[in-house]
Amino acid sequence: MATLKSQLESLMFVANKPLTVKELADLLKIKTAEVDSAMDELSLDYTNAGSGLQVIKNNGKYQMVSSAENAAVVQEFIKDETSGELSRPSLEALTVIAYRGPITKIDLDRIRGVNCSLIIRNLLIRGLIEEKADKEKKESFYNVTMDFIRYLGINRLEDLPDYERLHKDDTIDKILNREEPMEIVSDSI
Amino acid sequence: MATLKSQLESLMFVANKPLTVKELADLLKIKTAEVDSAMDELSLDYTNAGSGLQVIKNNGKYQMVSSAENAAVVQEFIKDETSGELSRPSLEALTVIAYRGPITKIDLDRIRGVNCSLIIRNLLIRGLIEEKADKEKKESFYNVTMDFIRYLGINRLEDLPDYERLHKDDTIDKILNREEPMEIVSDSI
Amino acid sequence: MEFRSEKFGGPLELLLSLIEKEEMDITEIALAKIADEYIAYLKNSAHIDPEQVADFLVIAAKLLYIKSKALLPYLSTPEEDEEIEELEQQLRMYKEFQEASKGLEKMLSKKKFSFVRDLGKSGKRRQLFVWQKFSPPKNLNKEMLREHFDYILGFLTAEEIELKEEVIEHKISIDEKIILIQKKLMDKITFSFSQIIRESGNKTEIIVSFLAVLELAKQRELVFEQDGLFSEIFINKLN
Repeated sequence: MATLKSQLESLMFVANKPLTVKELADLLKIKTAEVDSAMDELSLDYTNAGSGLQVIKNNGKYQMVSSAENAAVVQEFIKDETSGELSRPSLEALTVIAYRGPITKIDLDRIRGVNCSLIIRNLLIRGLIEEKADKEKKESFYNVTMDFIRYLGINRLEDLPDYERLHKDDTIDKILNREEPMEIVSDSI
Repeated sequence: MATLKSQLESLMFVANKPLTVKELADLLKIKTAEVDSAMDELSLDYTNAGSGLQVIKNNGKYQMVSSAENAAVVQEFIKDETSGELSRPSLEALTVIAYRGPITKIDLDRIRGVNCSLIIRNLLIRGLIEEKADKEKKESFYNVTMDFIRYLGINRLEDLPDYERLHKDDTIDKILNREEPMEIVSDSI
Repeated sequence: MEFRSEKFGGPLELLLSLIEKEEMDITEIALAKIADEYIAYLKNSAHIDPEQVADFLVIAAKLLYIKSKALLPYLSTPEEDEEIEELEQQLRMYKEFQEASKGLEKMLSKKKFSFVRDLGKSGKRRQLFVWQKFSPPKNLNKEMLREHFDYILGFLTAEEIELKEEVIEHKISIDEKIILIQKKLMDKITFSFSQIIRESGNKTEIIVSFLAVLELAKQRELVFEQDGLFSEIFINKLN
């Protein structure tokens, strides 16, 4: 329906921040599935029309942003000086979280073979990852944020090279699910 | 040309304020007439597609706004944003700003251990805090607003309960003086 | 050697770079071959973050086992062999993500960023949106602010203490442990390994002790003696 898509477009424009599927569904009094399908359509419209806008989807949230194609002229206009440079350990941790998120700290530690407490703290403070606590499992899960995806110039994590394979890799699952795969001696901070 | 239209769209979106034809022409290194004709086209596209966005021209300036048809749902969103209880993280940030203000965003981020951009945005929108720029240090400092102080039923911050003790507690100084390898990638809000 | 001055983000990164330098695949043989180099790097631990020492040592212990197995194959047990297999798998998995991170680095370097609507650089009383207005939450009073601030201070104090403890914990180096054991050997010609374990404060120190003893054996300052599998190991001074 044209109107629904149009309403979503207006809301995302005005909000200028990530909105959850649920927030959007509640505002428009529709089902979350309807939000998702209208958003998919809108995103496709933008791509097909070569629009200057795009919709990023991440972790159950949507955000309207300028298209990555026009990065240079926009960066010049707002005098943005973001370099996109990251230290190797930060980049490595972000890669693991991007491909395997939502991921626990212990799994991140296992993949990198080293305690990642300080890196996690650093990435949280810089807004490149976010933490979600699962109260039942008493565990925290980490995901990359919209901001990090904005720097990559993609619409969703599924657009990352080799995403499907690394996200679902059986061998990785097996290694991570082992009872005591690797001992991390120092405790988390 | 699709690219020109797309670039204008990105610029208008990001600008978040009216832009003169000349500004746009200079940025894209084209003639003002070209800007006008691409803008007419974009405006027509929006109308034909029943888009949730529209371009308005006023006094030789262009601005992107949400479409008038969706005013009702946009109002609903704004109401949600500016009413209701504060989330616990927002309340904690507000508390830190009250007792420790004036405080920079990065210090607030480090005290809270997460990036506070969205929280600061929310507190600013609700008029609970205000921002002051220090031009020399190129930093912004946050304080609670006079409106908020009066709302609490006091005349000045020093009248907050236990202000003297809590304002001077050195726990926070210790955290802030801790060495932390911060790679600053962005300077968002 | 150049690699010794490089700083590595973790033990797996170091391992992988050593193996790749030798142009070998990730196998048990490769791991046995680079064990010495890995430990040599560890000794000059100036480039290892204190909070990562333990993680580097765990891998060191595994490498030493692999090396000893190459020399004395009849000593191996199925459980330990499984551990080697796990290390190999872990290393292959790490390699995948390391390669993926290079892909991400490339994407970031293109600077094809998307942007949100600009909220302007800071200014006096910055207005983010036209619809911004004073709208306080309903149930908030000054007492609640005090309670929240006290809570935050309590939380931060606990965090600060934890951090301090963590830093103190990793202060024993292999070299210090070697000197300690050498001193012990001056007093006593023979003593048991379990005695060393008893004197170690934590897991990290046990691993450091183990590495120190192996190093002294290599330098021919001591020899081991063991009657049978799992029985007490005795350390005897040489000469």
